[in-house]
Amino acid sequence: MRIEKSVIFIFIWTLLLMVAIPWTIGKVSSNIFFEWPFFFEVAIGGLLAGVMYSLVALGFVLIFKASGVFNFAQGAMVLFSALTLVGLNELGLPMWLAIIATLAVMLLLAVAIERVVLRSLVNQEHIILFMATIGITYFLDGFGQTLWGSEVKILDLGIPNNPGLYFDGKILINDFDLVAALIAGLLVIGLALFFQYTRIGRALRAVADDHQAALSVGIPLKHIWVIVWAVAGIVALVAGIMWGSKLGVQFSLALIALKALPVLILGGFTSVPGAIIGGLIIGAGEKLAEVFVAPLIGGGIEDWFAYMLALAFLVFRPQGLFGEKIIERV
Amino acid sequence: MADNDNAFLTINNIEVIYDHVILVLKGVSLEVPKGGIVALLGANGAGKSTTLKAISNLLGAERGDVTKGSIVYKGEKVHDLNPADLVKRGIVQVMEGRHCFEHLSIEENLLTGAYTRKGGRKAIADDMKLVYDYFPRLYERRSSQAGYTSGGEQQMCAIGRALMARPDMILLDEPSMGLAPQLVEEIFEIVRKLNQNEGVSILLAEQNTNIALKYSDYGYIMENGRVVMEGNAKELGDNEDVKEFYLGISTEGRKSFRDVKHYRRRKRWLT
Amino acid sequence: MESQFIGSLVYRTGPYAPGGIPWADGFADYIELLNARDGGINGVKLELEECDTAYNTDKGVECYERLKNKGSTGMPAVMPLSTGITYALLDRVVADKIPLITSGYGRADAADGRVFPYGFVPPATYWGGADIAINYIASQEGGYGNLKGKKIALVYHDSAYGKEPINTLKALAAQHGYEFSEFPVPHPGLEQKATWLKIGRQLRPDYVLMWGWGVMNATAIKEAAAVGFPREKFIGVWWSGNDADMVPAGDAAKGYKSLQFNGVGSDFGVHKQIKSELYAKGKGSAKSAENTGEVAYNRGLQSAFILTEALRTAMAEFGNKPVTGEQVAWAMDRLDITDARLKEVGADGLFDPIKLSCADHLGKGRAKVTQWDGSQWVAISDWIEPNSEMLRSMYEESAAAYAKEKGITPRDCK
Amino acid sequence: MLYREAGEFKSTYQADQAILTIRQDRWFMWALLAVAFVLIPLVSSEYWLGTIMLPFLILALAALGLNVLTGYAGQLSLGTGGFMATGAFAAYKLATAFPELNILIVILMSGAITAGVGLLFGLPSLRIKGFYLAVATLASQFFLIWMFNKFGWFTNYSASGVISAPPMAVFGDNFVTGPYATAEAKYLFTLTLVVLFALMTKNLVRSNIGREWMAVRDMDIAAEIIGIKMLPTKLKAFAYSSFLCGIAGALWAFVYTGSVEPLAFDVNRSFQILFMIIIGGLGSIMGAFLGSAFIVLLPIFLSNAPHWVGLNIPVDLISHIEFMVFGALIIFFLIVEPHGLARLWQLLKEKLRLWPFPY
Amino acid sequence: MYERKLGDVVLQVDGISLSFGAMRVLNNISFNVRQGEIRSIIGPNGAGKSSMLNVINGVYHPQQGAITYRGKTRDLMKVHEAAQQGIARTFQNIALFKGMSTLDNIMTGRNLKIKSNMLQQAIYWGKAQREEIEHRRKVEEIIDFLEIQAIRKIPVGKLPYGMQKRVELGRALAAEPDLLLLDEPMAGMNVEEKEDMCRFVLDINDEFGTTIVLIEHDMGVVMDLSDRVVVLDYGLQLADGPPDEVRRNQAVIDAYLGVSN
Ligand SMILES: Nc1ncnc2c1ncn2[C@@H]1O[C@H](COP(=O)(O)OP(=O)(O)OP(=O)(O)O)[C@@H](O)[C@H]1O
Ligand SMILES: Nc1ncnc2c1ncn2[C@@H]1O[C@H](COP(=O)(O)OP(=O)(O)OP(=O)(O)O)[C@@H](O)[C@H]1O
Ligand SMILES: [Mg+2]
Ligand SMILES: [Mg+2]
Repeated sequence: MRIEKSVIFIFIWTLLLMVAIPWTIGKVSSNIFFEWPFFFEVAIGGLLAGVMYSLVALGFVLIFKASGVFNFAQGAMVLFSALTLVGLNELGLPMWLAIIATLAVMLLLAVAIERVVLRSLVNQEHIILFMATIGITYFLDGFGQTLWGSEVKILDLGIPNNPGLYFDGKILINDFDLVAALIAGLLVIGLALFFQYTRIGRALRAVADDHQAALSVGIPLKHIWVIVWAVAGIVALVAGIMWGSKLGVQFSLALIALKALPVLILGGFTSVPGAIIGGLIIGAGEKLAEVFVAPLIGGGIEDWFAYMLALAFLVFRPQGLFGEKIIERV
Repeated sequence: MADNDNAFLTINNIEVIYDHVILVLKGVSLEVPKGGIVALLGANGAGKSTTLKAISNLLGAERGDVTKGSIVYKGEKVHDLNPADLVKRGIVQVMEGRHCFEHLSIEENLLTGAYTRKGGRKAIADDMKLVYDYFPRLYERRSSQAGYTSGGEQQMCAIGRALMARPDMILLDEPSMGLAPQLVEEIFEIVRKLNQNEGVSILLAEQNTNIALKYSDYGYIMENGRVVMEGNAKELGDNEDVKEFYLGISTEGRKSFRDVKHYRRRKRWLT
Repeated sequence: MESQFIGSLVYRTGPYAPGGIPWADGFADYIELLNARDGGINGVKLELEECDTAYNTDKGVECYERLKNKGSTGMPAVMPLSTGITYALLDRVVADKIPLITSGYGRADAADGRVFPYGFVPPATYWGGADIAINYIASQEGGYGNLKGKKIALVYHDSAYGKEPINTLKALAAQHGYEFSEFPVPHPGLEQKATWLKIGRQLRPDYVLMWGWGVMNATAIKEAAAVGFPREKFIGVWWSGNDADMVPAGDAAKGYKSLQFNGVGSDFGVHKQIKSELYAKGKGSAKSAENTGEVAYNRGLQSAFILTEALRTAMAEFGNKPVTGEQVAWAMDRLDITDARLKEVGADGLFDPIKLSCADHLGKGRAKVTQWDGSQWVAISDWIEPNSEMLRSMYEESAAAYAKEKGITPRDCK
Repeated sequence: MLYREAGEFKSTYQADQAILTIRQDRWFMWALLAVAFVLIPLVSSEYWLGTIMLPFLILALAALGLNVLTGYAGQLSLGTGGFMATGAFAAYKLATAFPELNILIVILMSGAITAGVGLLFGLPSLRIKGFYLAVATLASQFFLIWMFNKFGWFTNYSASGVISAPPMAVFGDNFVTGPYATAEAKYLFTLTLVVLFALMTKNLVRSNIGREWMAVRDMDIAAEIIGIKMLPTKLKAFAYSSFLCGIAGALWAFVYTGSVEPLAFDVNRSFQILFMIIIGGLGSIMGAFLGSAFIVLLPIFLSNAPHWVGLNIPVDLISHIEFMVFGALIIFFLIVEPHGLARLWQLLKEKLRLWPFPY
Repeated sequence: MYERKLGDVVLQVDGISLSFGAMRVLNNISFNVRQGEIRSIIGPNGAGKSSMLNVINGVYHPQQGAITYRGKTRDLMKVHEAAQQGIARTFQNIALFKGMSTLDNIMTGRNLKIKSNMLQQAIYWGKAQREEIEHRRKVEEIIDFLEIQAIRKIPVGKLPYGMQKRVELGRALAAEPDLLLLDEPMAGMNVEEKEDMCRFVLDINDEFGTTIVLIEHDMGVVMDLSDRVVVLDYGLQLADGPPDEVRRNQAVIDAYLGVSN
């Protein structure tokens, strides 16, 4: 990956502002409590929370990269995979077997989506494909709940969730978040390698540019799509496991997609590393804002702040930090 | 052309409909012999591109459908095969209007052309060198994003990309469009070379009738979704009507574009 | 004999289904119990129809309109089970003359029956709930006098519902001298790290109250654990005290407290009857008889109980046949659920007695404090009565403002 | 041939530029209007008028607004809910601050205020495009809802943050809001507004500004080269679109539900309206109505259907099946015709024109 | 050959250099265009011809050099300003508005001439309607002129390539430009269609006195039509002069024409 100068520039500015604004407000306003250890605690907490968003954003990136489809169903896939996993586990399958079985289910799902939906909509405009994924969302939400019910289910993989004190007990970090960050990191490295070192990676980008031309050079769209949707399904399962052990497996899991969207546009729709960097910036940014800025204006600003932050980045780089440049020419 | 045993590709009386309502091809039959170069001529909107897309099965992507007739390639009906399988079997199409992958660099574009190839990195690298030899301009621009290259460069890229698949048969849709005169000749020379050295069969839709007839063995003239005339390239080139309407040579020889009469209407074989 | 139609707006699907399912089961089971055991009320069979709102206001309105004219007399009362739907129905029920019964949610000022002839809020309101929570904290600290200088925080769902207790808590803060701070959590509340770092690491309050909903509850409890805030000092309103919210929080929920306007567990007569009349015969609504003790289930029972008692009262006046909404409203104005009556149905200790009047649409408004012991709720206090005097004037003030805005002339309750 | 345009010659450009150039279409439209204004109020129950037709019309208006922005001007937006909320709260503030204002004026003014807000949030569209813009417009969605929720001024400091419409009449005591408004009055009032705005929108899109919008949508750089200024053109689209959405929001809060909290206009509302225009047909006036009908009516139909045929299925199962069928139908219609129901309707007409020949 | 009298210089291109990153696309290019002439730009693929047009109508901003149009040396120009100054163009890769009909596409060409405001258009009465009809009349003239009556109401996306090129020309004409830039208007056409197109170009030039800058790869067309030809070769200016002179220029033959011409 070649990193442009402007990206580094924006990056440094972001870091500076993230430190400077809370610090200034802390100095100026008596309402706001600013202390370095606390600042770092919030920042680290934010970074780790951001990684959790990245997990979901990654699924979006994969599918967008491969077909130019904005997959609205990613949230539903997270829910569906988690429901299936817990449901199978409750049926008596040991956890490891349930995970394997769920992977198989996600693969089947990918095949079905390709067969039924994508194949018939080759070469359509992106917005149409987007709408089709909305159809998939409704279907999956209904299907998952018909199969497994709407009650809350517990998903416990035994990931520790204890407050740990670090740096002489000054900074509190949650073990669970560290585990999540580790997993997300591994996932990103794996996916980045997959895209970099296989010819599929290149083919995916070709498909995203022009379905018809991709067909004409012999790229088997259907295989590609099955692969990508299956990988996105796996990523959804990982996200489902992490978020599910945090929140319990319930319908609300589908809503985390909304937290992943700002991450997605900030990082760029087409970039795997972008999803992580975006997650880190959004996570840290929104937490710092909520803690150090929000009390001045009433609180609860996290959600729109994340979007506004992403918007601010887009004004400088309309394709996101690492997204592919939008080509416009006559 | 009479029934031919070494017919490589036979199209039998196909009908094509877009959007379930718009009938575009109304019974087109044609044949490409093994190792032949066949030209498909005709005015704008005659259905040349549609015919080519029907063969390579790219119609589906435009909501078009072959509703009647058959397409036989190497003795096998290929109507139901998807485009990727067709490429594997050796038919590759260069689409009209360039269709490069604009976010990929020229070199990456060429590499995607080799997607179905099994030969290993070495063979691909050799072919790439060959393409660059044909089009030195592409070599200069190899790391630019295709979306930012000039119209002619994109056209070269599209043709080069198709060559990377090592096809047995190429469907060329208006290869000369937007290319400099020198390059047009070169491209047709390349086509001829491929044909002669590697036995690649070629079906060519072209507006530049002059050069198309010069390089092909046989030609079909289409109008309004039907084939209205066919014959050896030589014969076609000598036909008075073809001369006047497709080659722009009237009995008095070539006229200046400045002197074209107003209100002269084209003769129609069909009305 | 014609049967009495009962329409029930439930949410067995959607993001809040985990809390909605037990309520709907409790409601349906109680109605079925009456049918199975007594053949309905006074010989009038009860016919229940559910409509799923998915906690969505649009759907709720559609459900209401769909059900309101069903049966021979229409829907006798509506319990929308959502603040949004409640607000959307406020005007409609007046025109349709159907009582709107919101138990433990909706507009607190509907306690003033003069302005809200068709609005009823027994057995408790949020404002009362806030007062009860402070009352409980005071008792823990050894009296209201010790509240001075204490820090009490409120974590709330940033919506109409979540904002309800704020005014009360502020008024009480002014009165008792505790420091009050608010922490809104944007809907749906999947992520609360920043909020809890502020609370647990910066403010470090003595008590935290919660007006949360759905997935927000479990997340809050987990985050409280993550910053090491003691769960014993963390008290939620009844909607933050469902079994379904504690389950995903796991160990972190142990010690967490919650207000409830009904008793907990299934050791009551009414449960025994439900088990023997319904579940033993394979007729219950819930997945299994074990689910019958969940607090949300008991709340459903209670709602059904209040409604059927009102039906009884109405029939006593208008005859033993299906009654209309208007007649039920008349009955609600005179609803009197006594201790004796509760004993009779096997619900003493499960529900609090309720006595309503034309002007008072609330009753005593009492609630208990319960604590999660890791697997179930345990009551740790008796019924606590809120400061009725202060609240009454707040209700009336707010109702008057509403009447002014809407151009309503309050009815005379003399 | 059941349907044809042959034999109808237009001798003036005016006739050729009429909205419906084919006689059958004109008849059809008049008949439709007659049904809408006369027949439906006569025969429909209160449930149909007040619970189905009203939200259908109001959401169709919002969809019309979004269709101008997304379907015609090509600016994908997910801020519709926020703009509807703006309309609702503006109407509330106006109606309570100036009780003597007529409801029509209140509604139009709230539309105008929303147009101003829309203008502001349209600014980033100059640089940001496509799905990036869609997600970026969520910023306005979340921000506006947060703002109305947070600042008591918008709700006249009501404790709960819920606004409710005072009773208001168009003239005399023809109440269209509040408890004494009849379903018929509400319906006819809304219908009139919606029809007028649909006509106005049609006029806009067939005039110069509409062509400019479409030009920007289809190829912005070429549009710019032929002299269309990006900023004013896009901003006009944002303003007009939010104008309509604002009015729809005001109608929703005042005429339909009578009282709302900001969450009634949350992001799901934005998605809902976007679905409508995609299913109905991007860049089509009729599409907004068809889409709204699809999204509003279908779920109601699906949840009622088992009852009608006498099946007794538990409500949760009905809901789940409803979701599945709804999703499947969306996919089905897209596969049949990706360009929406409006296009499907057109194709049907084309088939009729050729009938009885297949093509 | 015609002897045509050329008017004053309307457009002066002075030492233009344009690069994208390290890539030099135009290198010190200077030429002028006179009133009423047909000026061609030719050169191999990637020579920078289209880029030159983009510079002239303000899409690309050159790093060096100046452009003087109608006696005014322009500053950095916004894209939409070219149309206001009477410069219209067609594009190499067709840039029509795909979702709109032929009629609407051509009508957009008149956008600068429409004065009614949004409210009037919304009501569609009085001024807006009058204007609409008046411009429609003008557009119909163009449609007649280009002989595309039959496709008036068809969405341009469905038209065959050649027709689209014609519609694009119509859109440019609708603006009644003083200077018309045509980027390969005859690519992908057969001889007969080229003849039609040539006739249109000549008529536009004759009847309206429109100055035309033409890029074309068909040497027959270029040599027959143009008054003067400038030849670019990978950013360099190779030759500039009347067609006959250019045709004989050895450098041009080597770089571009090849032997057969
Ligand atoms: N996707 C489509 N939908 C509907 N009609 C189409 C579609 N594609 C092409 N057509 C129509 O089919 C006819 C034949 O088009 P085709 O592109 O095959 O012509 P062509 O001979 O290749 O012309 P050209 O020389 O201009 O490329 C045209 O009339 C065109 O309008
Ligand atoms: N926006 C851009 N960014 C980067 N490179 C560009 C850009 N525009 C043009 N170029 C490059 O400039 C060179 C000249 O392009 P241009 O389109 O002007 O060529 P042309 O002379 O029109 O060629 P053709 O006859 O093939 O159309 C090409 O090599 C192209 O890749
Ligand atoms: Mg073609
Ligand atoms: Mg060019």
